[in-house]
Amino acid sequence: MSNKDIRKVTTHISQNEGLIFEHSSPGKKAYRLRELDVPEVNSADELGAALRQESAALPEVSEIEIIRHFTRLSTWNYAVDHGMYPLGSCTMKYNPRVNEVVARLDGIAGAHPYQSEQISQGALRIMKALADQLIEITGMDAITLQPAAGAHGELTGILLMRAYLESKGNARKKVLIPDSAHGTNPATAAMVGYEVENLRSNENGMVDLAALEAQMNEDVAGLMLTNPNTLGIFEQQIAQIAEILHRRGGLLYMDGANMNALVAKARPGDFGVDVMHLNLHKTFSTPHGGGGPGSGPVACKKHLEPFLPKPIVVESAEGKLRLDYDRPQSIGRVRAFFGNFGMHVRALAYIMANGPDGLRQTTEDAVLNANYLRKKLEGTFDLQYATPTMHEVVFSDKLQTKLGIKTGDIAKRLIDYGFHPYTVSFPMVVHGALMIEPTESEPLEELDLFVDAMKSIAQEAIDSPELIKDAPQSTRLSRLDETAAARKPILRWSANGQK
Amino acid sequence: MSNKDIRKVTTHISQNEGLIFEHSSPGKKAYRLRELDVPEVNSADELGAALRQESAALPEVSEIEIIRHFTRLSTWNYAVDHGMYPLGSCTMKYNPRVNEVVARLDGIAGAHPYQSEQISQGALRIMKALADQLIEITGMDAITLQPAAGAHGELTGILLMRAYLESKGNARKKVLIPDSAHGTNPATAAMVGYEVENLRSNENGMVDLAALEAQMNEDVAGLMLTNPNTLGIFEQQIAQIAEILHRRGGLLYMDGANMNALVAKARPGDFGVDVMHLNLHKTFSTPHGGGGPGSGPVACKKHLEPFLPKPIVVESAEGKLRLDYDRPQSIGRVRAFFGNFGMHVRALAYIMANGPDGLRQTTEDAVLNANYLRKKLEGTFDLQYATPTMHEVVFSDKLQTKLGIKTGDIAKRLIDYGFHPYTVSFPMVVHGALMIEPTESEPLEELDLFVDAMKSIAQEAIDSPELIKDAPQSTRLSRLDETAAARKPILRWSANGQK
Amino acid sequence: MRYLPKSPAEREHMLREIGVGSIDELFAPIPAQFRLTRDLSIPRQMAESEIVDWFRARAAENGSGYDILLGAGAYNHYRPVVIDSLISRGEWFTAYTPYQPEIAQGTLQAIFEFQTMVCELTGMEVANASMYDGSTGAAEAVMMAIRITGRNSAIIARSVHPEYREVIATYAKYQGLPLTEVAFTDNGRVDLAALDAAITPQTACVLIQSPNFFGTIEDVAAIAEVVHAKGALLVVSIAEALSLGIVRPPSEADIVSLEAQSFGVPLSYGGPYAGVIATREKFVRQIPGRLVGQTTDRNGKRGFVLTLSTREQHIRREKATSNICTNQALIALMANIYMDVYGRDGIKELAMQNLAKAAYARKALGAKAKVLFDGAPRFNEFVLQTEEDSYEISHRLAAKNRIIGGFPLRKFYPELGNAAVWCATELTSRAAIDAAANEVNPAAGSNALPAEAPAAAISEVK
Amino acid sequence: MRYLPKSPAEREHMLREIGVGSIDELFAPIPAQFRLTRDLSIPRQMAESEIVDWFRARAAENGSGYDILLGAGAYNHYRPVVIDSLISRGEWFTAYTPYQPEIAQGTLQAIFEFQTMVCELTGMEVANASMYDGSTGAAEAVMMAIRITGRNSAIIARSVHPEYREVIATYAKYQGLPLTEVAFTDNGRVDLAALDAAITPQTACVLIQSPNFFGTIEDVAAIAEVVHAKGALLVVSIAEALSLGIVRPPSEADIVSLEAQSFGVPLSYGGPYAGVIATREKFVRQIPGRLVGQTTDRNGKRGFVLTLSTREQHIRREKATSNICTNQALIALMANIYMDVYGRDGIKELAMQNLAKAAYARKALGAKAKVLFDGAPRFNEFVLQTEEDSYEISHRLAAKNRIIGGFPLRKFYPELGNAAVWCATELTSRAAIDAAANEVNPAAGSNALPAEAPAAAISEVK
Ligand SMILES: Cc1ncc(COP(=O)(O)O)c(C=O)c1O
Ligand SMILES: Cc1ncc(COP(=O)(O)O)c(C=O)c1O
Repeated sequence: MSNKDIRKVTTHISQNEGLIFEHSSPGKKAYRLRELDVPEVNSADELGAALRQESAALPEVSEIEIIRHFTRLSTWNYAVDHGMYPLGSCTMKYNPRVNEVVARLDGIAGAHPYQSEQISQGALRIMKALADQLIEITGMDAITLQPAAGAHGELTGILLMRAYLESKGNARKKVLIPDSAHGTNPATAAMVGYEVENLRSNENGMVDLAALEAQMNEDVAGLMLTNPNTLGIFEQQIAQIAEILHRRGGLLYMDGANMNALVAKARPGDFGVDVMHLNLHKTFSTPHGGGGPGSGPVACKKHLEPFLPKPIVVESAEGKLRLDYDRPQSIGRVRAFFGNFGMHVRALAYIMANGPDGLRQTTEDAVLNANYLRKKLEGTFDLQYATPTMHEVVFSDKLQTKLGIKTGDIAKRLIDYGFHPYTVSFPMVVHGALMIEPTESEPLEELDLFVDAMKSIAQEAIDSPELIKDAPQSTRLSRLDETAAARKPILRWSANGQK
Repeated sequence: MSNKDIRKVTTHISQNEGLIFEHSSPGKKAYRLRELDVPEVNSADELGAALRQESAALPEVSEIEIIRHFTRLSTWNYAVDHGMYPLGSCTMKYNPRVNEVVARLDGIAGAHPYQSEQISQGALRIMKALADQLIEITGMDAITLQPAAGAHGELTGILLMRAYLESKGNARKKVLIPDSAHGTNPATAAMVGYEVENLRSNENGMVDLAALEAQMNEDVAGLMLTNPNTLGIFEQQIAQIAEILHRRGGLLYMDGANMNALVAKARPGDFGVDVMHLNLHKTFSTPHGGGGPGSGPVACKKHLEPFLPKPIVVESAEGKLRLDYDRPQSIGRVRAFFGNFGMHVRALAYIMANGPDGLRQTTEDAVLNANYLRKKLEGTFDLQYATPTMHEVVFSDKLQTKLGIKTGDIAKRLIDYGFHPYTVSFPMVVHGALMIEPTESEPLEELDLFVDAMKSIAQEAIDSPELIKDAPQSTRLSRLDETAAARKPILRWSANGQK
Repeated sequence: MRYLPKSPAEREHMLREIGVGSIDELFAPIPAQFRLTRDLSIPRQMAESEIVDWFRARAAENGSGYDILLGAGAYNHYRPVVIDSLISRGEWFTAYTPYQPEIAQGTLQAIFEFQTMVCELTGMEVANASMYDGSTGAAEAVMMAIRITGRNSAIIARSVHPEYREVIATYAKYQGLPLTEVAFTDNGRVDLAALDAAITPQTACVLIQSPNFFGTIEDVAAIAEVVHAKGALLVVSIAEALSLGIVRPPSEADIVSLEAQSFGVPLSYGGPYAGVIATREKFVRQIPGRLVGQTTDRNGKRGFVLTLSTREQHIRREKATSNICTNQALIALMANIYMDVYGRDGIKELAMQNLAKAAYARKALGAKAKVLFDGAPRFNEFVLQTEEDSYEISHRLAAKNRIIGGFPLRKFYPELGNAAVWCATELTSRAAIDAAANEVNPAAGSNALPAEAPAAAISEVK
Repeated sequence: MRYLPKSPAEREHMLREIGVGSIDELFAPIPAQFRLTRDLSIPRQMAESEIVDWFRARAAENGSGYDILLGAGAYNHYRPVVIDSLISRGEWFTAYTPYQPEIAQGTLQAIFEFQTMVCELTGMEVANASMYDGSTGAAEAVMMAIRITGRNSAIIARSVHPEYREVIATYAKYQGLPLTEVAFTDNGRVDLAALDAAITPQTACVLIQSPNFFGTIEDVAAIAEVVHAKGALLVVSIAEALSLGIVRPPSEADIVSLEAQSFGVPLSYGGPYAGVIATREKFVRQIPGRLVGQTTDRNGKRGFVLTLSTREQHIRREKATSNICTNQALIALMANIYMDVYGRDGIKELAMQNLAKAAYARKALGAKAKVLFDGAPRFNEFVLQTEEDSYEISHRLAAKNRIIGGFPLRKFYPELGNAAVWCATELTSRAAIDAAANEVNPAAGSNALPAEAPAAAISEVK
């Protein structure tokens, strides 16, 4: 194995660790309860037939074993804290530590969602402040913080569209979705009872206006558009797109997953968007957590406001905040309580840390980083669209496929080079996509290492393709058999099972 | 490299990382100051000639670079949280997380050492509670929490001895120290102006009573004894030892580094010790922190109490606490303020979590673990003394030296097997010592892996000694050249220097 | 800006390399009229210490240190400190969904463990990685039942958390899925006869909650019998996961939707929490969300991967089982750690303590006002009916005793009059319960419950 | 016990393997009469939540949220949150001294960086890994000077922190090292003439502090000239490390002993803090404590190791440069991170803010009482002489304004009458200073300082 060009990583010892169940032994404990200050009760008397007969076979371990277990496991993960994590569309930016601190303050982390408004003014103020600032950032008129993630925001947004159209007398049947869209878009439309109609891209990787004109009609509720789209391309004809939709009574939904390209530089509310969601876990720095929690606020224009989920935080003249449930046209709730409040706290802390100038510089750096990578890597990798891109760039594996190397292989080889791979094979409009989003959080040094790694892999594709096909070779485990996993799924551990 | 027997670790990618200075670029920042709410001043006017002309060349980096830097660096360290850390004499036990939480509570971490006693009652209570409980645990009469570590405790303790003897009219000239003692013991005696006289061990690895009788005289201030000693052996003739010393007006100092073998099972105050130190960072679970902070309280008998450093926390009849500085015979201060208070907090939390039964079980498990290892490894490694051992066991490399393999080599090979090595070449009374202290924190599973690793290495010494001499091979760096480091020391980074 | 790792010189260098004269050129694709030429009107950049101060001030407005006698879907349990200590490692919280298993085995193995524990607790055979929360999980469970059965309506017990019911209604409304409600009886349980009558051949599922919103434990077996007899599925929603430590698991259910908040997740004014859906193996291909499965690498070593992803939106798009993508992984990790801390015995003992506290509270408050729904077992909640308005009582308790009282039911169950659902957990002190008892009906005089067990003697450390 | 990873069955198994019948047999080496046969009389085992509650109660007794106008060797600076976030990784805080460099490069590299930064700040050529604190560091520096010069007495300025002087005295007393004190003049600085007179051929070193205990910055160059002229060494102790951001480094010193507490270390009622000794390269073999040096591995890769350990106790035993073993590594790591956060410009700007706050405070309080030692520059502390007893003022301030006032000097400097040393840092608000000014001499009426600069408008986030 010739890894002389690998400058970013070295191999080092890494602890093995079994499943936590495999450490269990009867009588080990990691807890001690307080002494009971009330009389004990007889559980059989209390519960009768509802008494549990057999204890759940949870592991029996001590505290140090728990610490070691999750410490060891953690060291097997790659993370933003380790280095560049250029998953396109995911905006893997730095997660500021002060966010974590303020979200854990007693009066914040310990607040019960049903405690009275009198003693919830702090929580309500946080939600109100965040709502106000997100409205200013998006240029929209109103917002709900209730959705728990991007897809949940989409659901909420399309429900708003539907409710609005119904109030106009016709919910319509279809939603148009570009072929470059994220899978959550069609899945969402379907959940709201809409048929999905594909809208093709033009040769510049943008919405094909003629196709849109042709497909837009009274059956179409609207268009779900990501802008910049998943190719990283700003839809330059956004005004015309909105106009076509609006002219025929449709609405423009914007998937705001890519707002990291726009914050403080352009506002969807200014370019015709009716309703959109934000991903606080992308643009606003709340951590991805290995797959959540996120938060997907939905902002809309005045005409959709009556339909927002309830409750909404409102402020009295004297500055007292309360929850307004009296919203007769509301689509109802999309989640119990008020959404992922802890993420609201973090997103607000991020906005406060940045201010207007910081947010602008952030967006500029995100776009700068992506364009730097594009410039350095074009030629080495095929660029399907010549159109300028914003915060991410999508290459194709066209040049490498000829050598038998696919985007997924290159991704695995990047692991050996010390990077988390880009997003693989998405968007589907690009052949074997390599979707790269560095975000603003990458130093020049890290970008240059990435460029070197990618170029080096491209060279390996020519010189020693087997290196790539056997990648990764420097990890604890080699490539995993996903087919076998799906063929005969083993989804839980069992004592007398597999080891 | 035949590593088939290595079950505890695998290699995995590990991020490279330069010195923080190597990331510096002018204008990068990780801070933002508050706006000044008072008039700015002209620093030249304020400071005149005292104004600094050239800024200190501290690195200029952003917050994410700091997070990545110290995260990456951290992953190069082995730690208790990774696995067994059997450094003999160091008591690398579990560091409970609740200790860290309570030490960081605002009113505790934010307390100024000179705030008035009225608003320091909580801090004083913590010190008083810890003092009381350590007195009960040691069986001594009085204590100071001021010393910052074990060696600092030794210094304090020997100063107490000296002050006491001086008060009796003769400070005496020498301190006896067994050949098995830790280096801090003689270094300490020297710092207090005593000559060090070596006391040899008998064939059982204990103090040679006859030698003690012979060496003890009116010139000898006392004996610094570690008990159990650094061989893990309890000095069975401790009563006689104390008697010999006391009979001739000397004092018995106990180095309490090995109290993990005794807590709740035997008390130094009961077996004749006059003064001793504790290592809160060993026995009482405060973290070692990569080399401190520790805390080294010194407990003593009544006759030494007047000489303790000042201040001492005292309690009034109404339960109000205050600092007593009025101690005319005190040796004075050994440290500003009140010692490593944050470590007092942690040690107290540990004692509270354990209670009498927990502490006893802890000690029993520590001794059980060490004896289990001894049993499993004797035969494979040479045991210089047949005497039973307590919380640690010291083998020698006698069997392996014949094959050209030394304790230091075995230690390096253990790293490949996924363990932190034992303490190498100490105590000096054992030829090529392998000093192993598992502590109570090791599960049986981890002990068995250690035994297998040690046996496997012993076999390698026979079959393939080069494996051992080239170890470690699975780490980021191979063996480091310590000779070169000392020959031409490079003790700081410089911009136009070495890279 | 302190998070940005670039110096001015580096920015200049990069622009030169790209071949543009200024950063503005990179924003040229945005039509000029849409480019923002002013500062956003948001607060200026703040120092870290200012941010901390601002949130501390908000936290203080929320008031902390109250005794909480309120549950209603969000439970105040002690959170072992190891949870935050562990999840604060960047390797956990700054990683993405484990798409690249070779460098995400930590997350994958942890989810696999979580799935196992949820199966153990609920008596189900498979569980997913997580859903947003209990309310959306319940809605997704209903949709799952619809997919499985091919039927298109659902019955929801009126004793299910009202906000869960609202969420289900929102999800169902625009998909043309009729929902009907089934009532509860005098003992707070689902009215079996009414249920039997309500199920039609179009009923895909019946969704109940146990312990239900009143704290009453449903007779799951009996309900299952009725439901299954009509070919419908039974979905059991569980908002108080800790109940499973001592309460019979709903093994007769077809789908269980669990809210895991009780397992070490901060109340955090309602979120983030974590839902999870568990079901029978035969339904696994209809489950929404992520699933982690065991497999091997090329050398035969055990490893874990995301699996059965053909159910999911990124593969199946509009035909996916759900649109869910980001879920609540880090919260599921908290729950995993929590279950490890308590383990087999601890979870039971802890549940026993909740049972005892709630029994005491029921007696203490019941001596002053009327406890509803006697006649069926409860876990750590119960309903108290008072003369006085429930909100008044809560306000008085908060102001006078720094106690957060029960959840007033009037808004959702006007038929119950002045009633509220109260909760006692292991963190509820006897003193707080006694104080609350004295306030729920001051006219009745001071609490007269005999002190059967003396307050446990917590050794004074001094 | 929840920290112990053994089940009863495992303990039995191990005893069997060892070949003993019971655990007691393993304790047989302890003579029977010394074996404890009772429980220790300490509080019973407590639940984690009880421990947290107990310490919260203690924390509350200490009172938090006070404005601190007190320094005197322990400074209240803002601690960037990344510090605790990073040092809380087990890899940092649960590791030992880096004896095995191949698995301790993290700790070693961090110390190497710390040594470099300390050199940069102090103007010295080498620095060690850390000492216990500033007071013991000062004592060790004196002993180091004695070893270097072969002389055996030392002169300590009276303006050095009184507790540091006490520590030095304790260290020196029993080694027969005579110490003498040198006075300060009207401007608070060392009396140069007196110093010149005091130095004898047996004077190994002169130890001063700058800024000294009164906050006054010494004229290090002038002092160095006097000291060096007599062949003695100059040791400079620095208790307020942040001063180095704006104050000329003591480059003329031979040894600098720095207390690094200001650099991100919590006040924590006096410790743990971290001292560090820096000196010239030629004296490196006399430095106490750990040193990390750069080297290479067998493949020529850069790495770091503990070095020059022949100075240390574990090799040199009674001939070692010091008995120090465990030092304050984790605290030095905090300081390293702190210096990275502020960096070249930040440390200066932050020092400027301290300068401005203290200047304001000096004016505000000076309008009501007498500021001593005018005529020499100060950093963030100054001495205020009042009519009223300093303790009375402090008590009133604490009770009435939740302000912690200056350190009363009477105990150590009776000659100064009712004087106290006050401190203002970047965390001291103008409002607190104004409030304090109004209290130091209530008779003088309300503060009349004109509001030259308006209080900075912190954007209201609402
Ligand atoms: C373009 C786009 N839309 C929607 C989503 C879904 O967001 P979430 O994962 O928060 O549900 C994603 C997430 O990756 C996305 O990239
Ligand atoms: C036996 C013994 N004595 C003394 C010490 C010194 O303790 P410290 O490092 O806390 O100064 C040690 C530390 O390793 C030791 O093992």
